[in-house]
Amino acid sequence: MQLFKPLFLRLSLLLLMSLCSGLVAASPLSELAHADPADRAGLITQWTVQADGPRRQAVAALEEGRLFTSADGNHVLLQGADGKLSDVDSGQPVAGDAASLDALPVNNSVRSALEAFHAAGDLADPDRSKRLSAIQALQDSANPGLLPLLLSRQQQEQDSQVRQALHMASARLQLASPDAAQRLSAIHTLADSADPATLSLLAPLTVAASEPEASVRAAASQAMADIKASQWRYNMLGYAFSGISLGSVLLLAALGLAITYGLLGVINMAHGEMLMIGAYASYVVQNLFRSWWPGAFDAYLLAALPVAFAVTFVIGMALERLIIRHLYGRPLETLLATWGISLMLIQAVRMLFGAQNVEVANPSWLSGGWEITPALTLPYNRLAIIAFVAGVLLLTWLLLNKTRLGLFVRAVTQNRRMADSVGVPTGKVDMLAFGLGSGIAGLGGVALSQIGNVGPELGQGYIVDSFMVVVLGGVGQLAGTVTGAMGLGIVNKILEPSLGAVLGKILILGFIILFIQKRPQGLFALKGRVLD
Amino acid sequence: MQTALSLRLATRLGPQPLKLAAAAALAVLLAMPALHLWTDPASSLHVSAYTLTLVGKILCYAIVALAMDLVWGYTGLLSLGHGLFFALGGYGMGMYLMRAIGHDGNYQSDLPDFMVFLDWKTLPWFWQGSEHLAWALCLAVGVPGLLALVFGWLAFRSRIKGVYFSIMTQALTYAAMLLFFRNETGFGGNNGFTDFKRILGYGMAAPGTRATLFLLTVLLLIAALAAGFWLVNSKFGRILTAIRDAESRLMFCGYNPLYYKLFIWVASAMLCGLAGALYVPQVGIINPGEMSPANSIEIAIWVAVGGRGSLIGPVLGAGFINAAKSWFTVAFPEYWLFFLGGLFIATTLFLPRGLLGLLRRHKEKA
Amino acid sequence: MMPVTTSQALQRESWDGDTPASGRLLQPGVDVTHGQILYLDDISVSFDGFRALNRLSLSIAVGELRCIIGPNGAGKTTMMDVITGKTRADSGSAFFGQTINLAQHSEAEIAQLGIGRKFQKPTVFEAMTVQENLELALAGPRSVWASLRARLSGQQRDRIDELLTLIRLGEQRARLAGLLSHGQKQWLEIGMLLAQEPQLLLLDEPVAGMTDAETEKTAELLLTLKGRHSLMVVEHDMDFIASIAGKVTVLAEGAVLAEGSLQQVQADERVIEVYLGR
Amino acid sequence: MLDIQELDQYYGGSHILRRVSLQAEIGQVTCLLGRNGVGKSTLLRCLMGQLPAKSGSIRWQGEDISRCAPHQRVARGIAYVPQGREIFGRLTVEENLRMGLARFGGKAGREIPASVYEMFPVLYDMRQRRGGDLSGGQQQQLAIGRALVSQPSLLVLDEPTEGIQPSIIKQIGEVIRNLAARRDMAILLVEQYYDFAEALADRYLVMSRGEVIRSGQGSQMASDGVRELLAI
Amino acid sequence: ADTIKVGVLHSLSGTMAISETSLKDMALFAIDQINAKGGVLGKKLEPVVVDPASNWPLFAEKARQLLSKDKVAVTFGCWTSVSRKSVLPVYEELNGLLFYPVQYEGEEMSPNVFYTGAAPNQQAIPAVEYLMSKEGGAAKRFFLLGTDYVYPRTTNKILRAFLHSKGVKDENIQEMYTPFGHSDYQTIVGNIKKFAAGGKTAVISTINGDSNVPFYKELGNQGLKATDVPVVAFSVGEEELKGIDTKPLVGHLAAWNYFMSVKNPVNSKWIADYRAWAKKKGLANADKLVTNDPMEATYVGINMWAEAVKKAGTTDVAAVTKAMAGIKFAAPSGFTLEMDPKNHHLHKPVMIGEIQPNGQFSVVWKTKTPIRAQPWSPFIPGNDKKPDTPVKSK
Ligand SMILES: Nc1ncnc2c1ncn2[C@@H]1O[C@H](COP(=O)(O)OP(=O)(O)OP(=O)(O)O)[C@@H](O)[C@H]1O
Ligand SMILES: Nc1ncnc2c1ncn2[C@@H]1O[C@H](COP(=O)(O)OP(=O)(O)OP(=O)(O)O)[C@@H](O)[C@H]1O
Ligand SMILES: NC(N)=O
Ligand SMILES: [Mg+2]
Ligand SMILES: [Mg+2]
Repeated sequence: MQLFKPLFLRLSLLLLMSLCSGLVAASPLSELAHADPADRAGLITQWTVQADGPRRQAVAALEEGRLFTSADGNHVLLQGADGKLSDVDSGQPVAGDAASLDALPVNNSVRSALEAFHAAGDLADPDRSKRLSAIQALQDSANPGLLPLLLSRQQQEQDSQVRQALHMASARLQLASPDAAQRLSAIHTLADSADPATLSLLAPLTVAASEPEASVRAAASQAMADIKASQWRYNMLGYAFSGISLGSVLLLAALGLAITYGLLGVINMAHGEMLMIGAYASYVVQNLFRSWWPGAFDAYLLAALPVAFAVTFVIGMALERLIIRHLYGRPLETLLATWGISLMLIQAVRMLFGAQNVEVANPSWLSGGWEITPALTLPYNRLAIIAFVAGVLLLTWLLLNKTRLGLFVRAVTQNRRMADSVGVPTGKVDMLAFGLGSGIAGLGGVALSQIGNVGPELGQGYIVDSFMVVVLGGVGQLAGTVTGAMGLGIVNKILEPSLGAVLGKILILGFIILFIQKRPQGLFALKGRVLD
Repeated sequence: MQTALSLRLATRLGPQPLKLAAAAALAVLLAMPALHLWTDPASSLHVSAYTLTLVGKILCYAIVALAMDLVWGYTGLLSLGHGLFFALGGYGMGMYLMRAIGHDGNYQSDLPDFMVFLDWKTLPWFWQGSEHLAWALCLAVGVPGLLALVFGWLAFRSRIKGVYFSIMTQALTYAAMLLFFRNETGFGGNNGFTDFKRILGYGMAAPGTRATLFLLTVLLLIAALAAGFWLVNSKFGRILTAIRDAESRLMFCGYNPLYYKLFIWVASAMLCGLAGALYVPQVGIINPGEMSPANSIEIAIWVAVGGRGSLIGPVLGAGFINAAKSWFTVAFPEYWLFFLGGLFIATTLFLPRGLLGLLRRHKEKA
Repeated sequence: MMPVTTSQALQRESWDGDTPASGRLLQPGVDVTHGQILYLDDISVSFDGFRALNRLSLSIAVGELRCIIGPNGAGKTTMMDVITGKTRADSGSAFFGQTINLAQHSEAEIAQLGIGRKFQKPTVFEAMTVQENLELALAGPRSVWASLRARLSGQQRDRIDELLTLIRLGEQRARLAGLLSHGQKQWLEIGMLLAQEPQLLLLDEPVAGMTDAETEKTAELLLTLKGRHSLMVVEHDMDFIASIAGKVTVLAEGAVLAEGSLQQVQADERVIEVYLGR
Repeated sequence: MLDIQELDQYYGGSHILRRVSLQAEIGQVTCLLGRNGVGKSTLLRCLMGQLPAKSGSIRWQGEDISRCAPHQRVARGIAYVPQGREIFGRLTVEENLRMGLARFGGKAGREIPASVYEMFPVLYDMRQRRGGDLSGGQQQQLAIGRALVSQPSLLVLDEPTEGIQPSIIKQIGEVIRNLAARRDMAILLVEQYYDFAEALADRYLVMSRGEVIRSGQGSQMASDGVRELLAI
Repeated sequence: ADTIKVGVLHSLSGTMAISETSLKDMALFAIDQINAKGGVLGKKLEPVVVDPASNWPLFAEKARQLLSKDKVAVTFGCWTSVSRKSVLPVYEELNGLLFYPVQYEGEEMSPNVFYTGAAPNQQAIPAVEYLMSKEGGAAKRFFLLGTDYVYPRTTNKILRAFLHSKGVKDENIQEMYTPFGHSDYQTIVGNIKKFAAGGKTAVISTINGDSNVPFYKELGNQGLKATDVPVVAFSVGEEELKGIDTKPLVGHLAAWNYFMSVKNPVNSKWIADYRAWAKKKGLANADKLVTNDPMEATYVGINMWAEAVKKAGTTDVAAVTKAMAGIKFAAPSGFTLEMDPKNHHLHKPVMIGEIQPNGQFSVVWKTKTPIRAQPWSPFIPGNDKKPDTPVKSK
């Protein structure tokens, strides 16, 4: 199919040219304006290699949305810099308001043609990264007319990486060369490609119907095998990454619970809502930045962290003071009361912010990803979450094991009355500990706002998983929580491609049920008499 | 221990005056189907189909709450997965009802509609025989029972208890929900089963069918209560409470808690299954949403609000909460979650022994 | 699930009735042809590398009342845990009679076989009344089915009354066990143990927290049991030991340090050194 | 000194303490005796604030502490060894001891005085083990150690010899005697073990059914017939 | 009674609240508007709002309550097909009247329901035709990704048959389903990338509800651009886009019968009136509220019903049903829509829009005139025998 494409393009170009030659005086602008919507992209592609001033202006007018269909639908109007409208053919000013007219649509095909159009100009740009992305864009547009341009740039290019990229891009075009030797050398070049799309370019060269030369066919098959092998390695890397990434999301959701449930013994069904409030805190901070410091917008997330922590910390303390305090020693009752709290928090948020999800934008430094190969991109937001989790984890660990508060918290959980009787202000400790667990959940919420939905029900989606993680790891065991989360994440991602998301998850739950058989108290269980 | 003590204190307070009220409630329930069938719709005594199905539904919930209380209130096993057994029972009945639609579905096929849109040509093996109500009822009771047996055996054998048990049951129902959400599983996916036409040849919407189903539900509730009373007042019941309060001590008395837990657990699951089987024809739909962890938590809440460790309590709780829910969602659609949430908090804070405790305290004072 | 060795007729036999040396001693199923009811052979138990029992060997004769003393942490409670199945030995074997390997039985089965235990920390069913505690402990079939049909017989009722008088909790019979004082719980647990009518009684510090007068009572009680039951008593109260003692075993660091009459061990330098003090 | 006046306490309907009055002087060992279930532990729990007293007053060094929370009483120098040990099972031995330092801030709150380990060497050997894994007697030693590290001026002990081997009981007896001899600490000891109590008591009180029925000088216990009072 | 009761049956809590809450608001707005003009038959409309809480059995219960207790003359409600299927028996049994405002899979035609959303031939099929056209990028491979329930399954079944008829082979079609609320699309987006390596690919998304947000975020972050692999969605409107940063998504598509961005006087006035009303009611963010296709369908439905009642002179279901046939209404989409005289479905224009950085869609293609609905898709075998008029199921 790919082989036909250039042919098809060439034919349509021919057709277009003959059409154009008919309309002797047609300016590029009116040519573009009157082109059939389906052909507009082709026209721009054709112009890519022969861009001149008027054509550039015409393209710019389309791109900037300054071309409108007139109200009667028969004319195309251009909006000048002064906002006035004029007919593209006659140049006559026309009365009317652009706001009520439909602009000529810039659809995907036009947009990619535009990209290539600009890229051709950028090939000589002094900025190396711009040159690289230009090559990428041109390679995607697969315009055979570009070959001479690419080859000549290859001669002039100083940077070896850019030269290599040009080499690859021209090799793709050379696959269609009538010269078998050239095809062969192109295949050898492409064998090193990390882009899986190369496979579909090579595929026609392996069958006799489209490739007469046997040696070329053999080379193409070999190249495909090479590419597949390298793809496999990237796949594995991808699985590992997404496993760890899912693991850290789970961990983030479970960490606060490891404190409120693992240590305080409060089955906190409102834990998810703390995540949710944390996420809404980032939403609010984001909006404040939008309206007050738009210049510093990218920093909003950093500001959201302390805010989310503070808000959930305070809410957590208040809940402890008002409700949970009265339920210590009645763990199962805490489940009911916190479930009630959770319902109320959800509804409160729904009434404050609406039932619909709210938009939380990734700051630009978290948008996009680190492209390892065209097939494998590690999104920045997920990378950031992994790092963030590590940080929060370290803090939590220090707090619990290296501070007196941590010691007191653990003592109070085990024997409240006695802790009081050795001099621990249990009320304060409970409050701080619950606030802390909630605060950590709030921090988690900030991170979750970067990868998923922010809506009143955000927390509900994490509650089962969080409990599973804490239980699998062993209640009260931070190391267990980490292992549990990472284990679940990675196993999940290994199973998902073959079984699908749902069956994989079911299998894991079944596996956990069986696993707990062997270690009823979790991965990192306490042993010994302590349990009686 | 604190809870165990107060629980026990709760159960020891005499339920005598409550019995009168219970008997009155029973009489009303038994009269309802008659009032539905034989009074003039315009008369103030008439019980509408709406009321009848609503109350019927709540009664099914009450049975579930009772089943839950046997394992939680008495045995100390907080199951966060009881909704699963209920739903499985419902699916068993639902299979029959789907088959009973016959050719009257959208596609006028032998197969249920959802199989048609999945392009299935034959009935999967586990649907065999579901055209017989008796077999469907066996499934409705047997499948939850079997699942409970296997899961319970695994869990109790390795002495999983307390929160571990709760979380595992939650995971179980969650896994089942995910499984049933898949269309390939063969139970209609997210849609579940609905649009039933008839049961044993009687139209689903016929007043007689409604009244009969309702009556059966009331009878099942009475039977369950009676069996429950007998169980918890036997030595078996005392062993259950001993398991709740000091399981390891019981072992050194020579009792193997495994079989006791398994017995009550399976019995409870089967009772739920039966309740589910009666629920589906009355509400007219069953889908995996019934298996969501939130539903199962709610069951626990009915029990807690009503008063755990007594038999009337859960029935009361299920009735009260669901009635309140039905009313609040109409009267204050936007605020009902606040009311509901506040109710849970208030009961746990101020009524540790549930509504029943409140009634009893009232009696004591009087 | 059926009790392994119980015979109803024999069980009904009251422990302080007038048929001496019958019943439990000759209970079918436990082979005591060599006169020993319990053998511990070369038992070791360690926790995270710490050896709580170190190649411990010990045996108890039928009808014997054996006192075990030894420093805190010597492994006395751990030994009882091994016998009752609560802790599994790393190596070595524990036999009940000649033939029953205790390692192959669960806690419940071991209790049904006829080994009863009183814990160091009194453990009773706190949410049940004193009387109900005794009822549950009362000897009888332990199956689910039996429990569904069980009715208290007149004989059993009498037995409970008897026990209540014995443990002086008659007035408290309808109180919840959780409301008893520490010492009262000790007594209740002893009562439950008796109700269970085991062949071998393991008592872990039965008089801790009792007044001297009560200690004497307990001693008397144990002496009446001796001969018809086999007993193993762990205590730190030397006066109490003196009032009941036949043979005394001293455990230290998980192994037998000395064995003999009370006078013998009290005179043993090593025992004085690690346990009695000077 | 400690001055308890006319304390009343109920569990539900039952009257457990009936107008109990008790004094404990600094530098003295005050022994409280009585049969099982007469309310000794209940009295101590009221003193610690674990159970709020229904009526009556508790004054410590002249200050009324009846309304204070337990940790506030600890802050005023009261330490408690409860019946049944109540150590923190999942904390290590060392952490348990550090819990005893809860009333101190800063460095003093972190460092465990070496003297405890001298008194109970086994605690040093097991300092990294979890408290719950210790044997009964070891736990009892830990509970006493935990109370002592808080350097109390009123030490309240509920049957501290329960489950402890004879040699260590002797040792504990000596410790108590020495502490009393320092003359900066009041010691309130509940004991069933008559000989032990008699050997230590400067003053004694006997309780029965929630009431103090006899009290006097420790040296006169035998002549006052206390042993008979405790008999059944 | 001096009012006419009108039921509003949309989830205000639970997972579907995200989408349905705005439909409730729209229904109340439309009712207020009609009342402001004097109501119908000289009576005011009185809305009865209930919350079935995204719980399908509760939908059935609430429907029964609306019909038998509140005795509403008509109900506007439901979003998901499963909720509609659960209330359908109730409406048929009690002979009520339901207006259903959301695009759906067809395969249904009840005399008690008016369908004001699109049938597959008014949305899905034209969208795929566009993708296959040169203008739409000439896609050769199709990745059908949906939420696992009847609407996506049936729609994809129809699309597969349609693609077959266009000569697309099965190896060039991949179908995949995720559960409601699924939120981890790492693996799936990775799969799409791999699939797309095999030739020009388009993704056809029937993901419903809030799964869309994580899906699109992952799409953006993994760098899958619309120019490479366009995604066309059938259940993503302006409301759903509010939760997403749309900059990386520019160019991905949606097919609907209305977009908020269409320029015509009816639409501008509608949006302005709605916002003014919302402001008066104190709704959050009133001046930034968006409109979308199901809201338009709700609005059209209510107005058509009011017209029909006037025409019939009664709210009686049979009479109103008869009067509905052929009723016309100048809709915000810029077209005058007509209720088909026979099949209870609207004639609707089809529009395809591309996502813009501001969260709106720009229309890149649309039909010249409204299209008649084919609830019984010809791509499902056996449907040619279906009657073109609604029949009550037995
Ligand atoms: N689970 C465990 N983990 C670690 N150490 C343990 C565990 N169980 C027991 N130990 C140790 O094993 C030793 C023996 O304990 P055991 O309770 O058997 O002593 P004991 O002889 O009963 O002492 P006491 O007279 O004080 O009751 C003690 O040192 C104890 O700390
Ligand atoms: N939580 C409680 N609720 C009700 N009654 C209780 C409670 N705790 C103890 N009692 C009762 O109070 C009385 C006094 O108990 P307390 O524990 O003070 O006795 P004691 O003198 O310390 O006895 P011992 O020597 O056995 O420790 C006992 O009769 C006991 O049954
Ligand atoms: N009809 C739908 N979107 O379910
Ligand atoms: Mg011991
Ligand atoms: Mg005491």
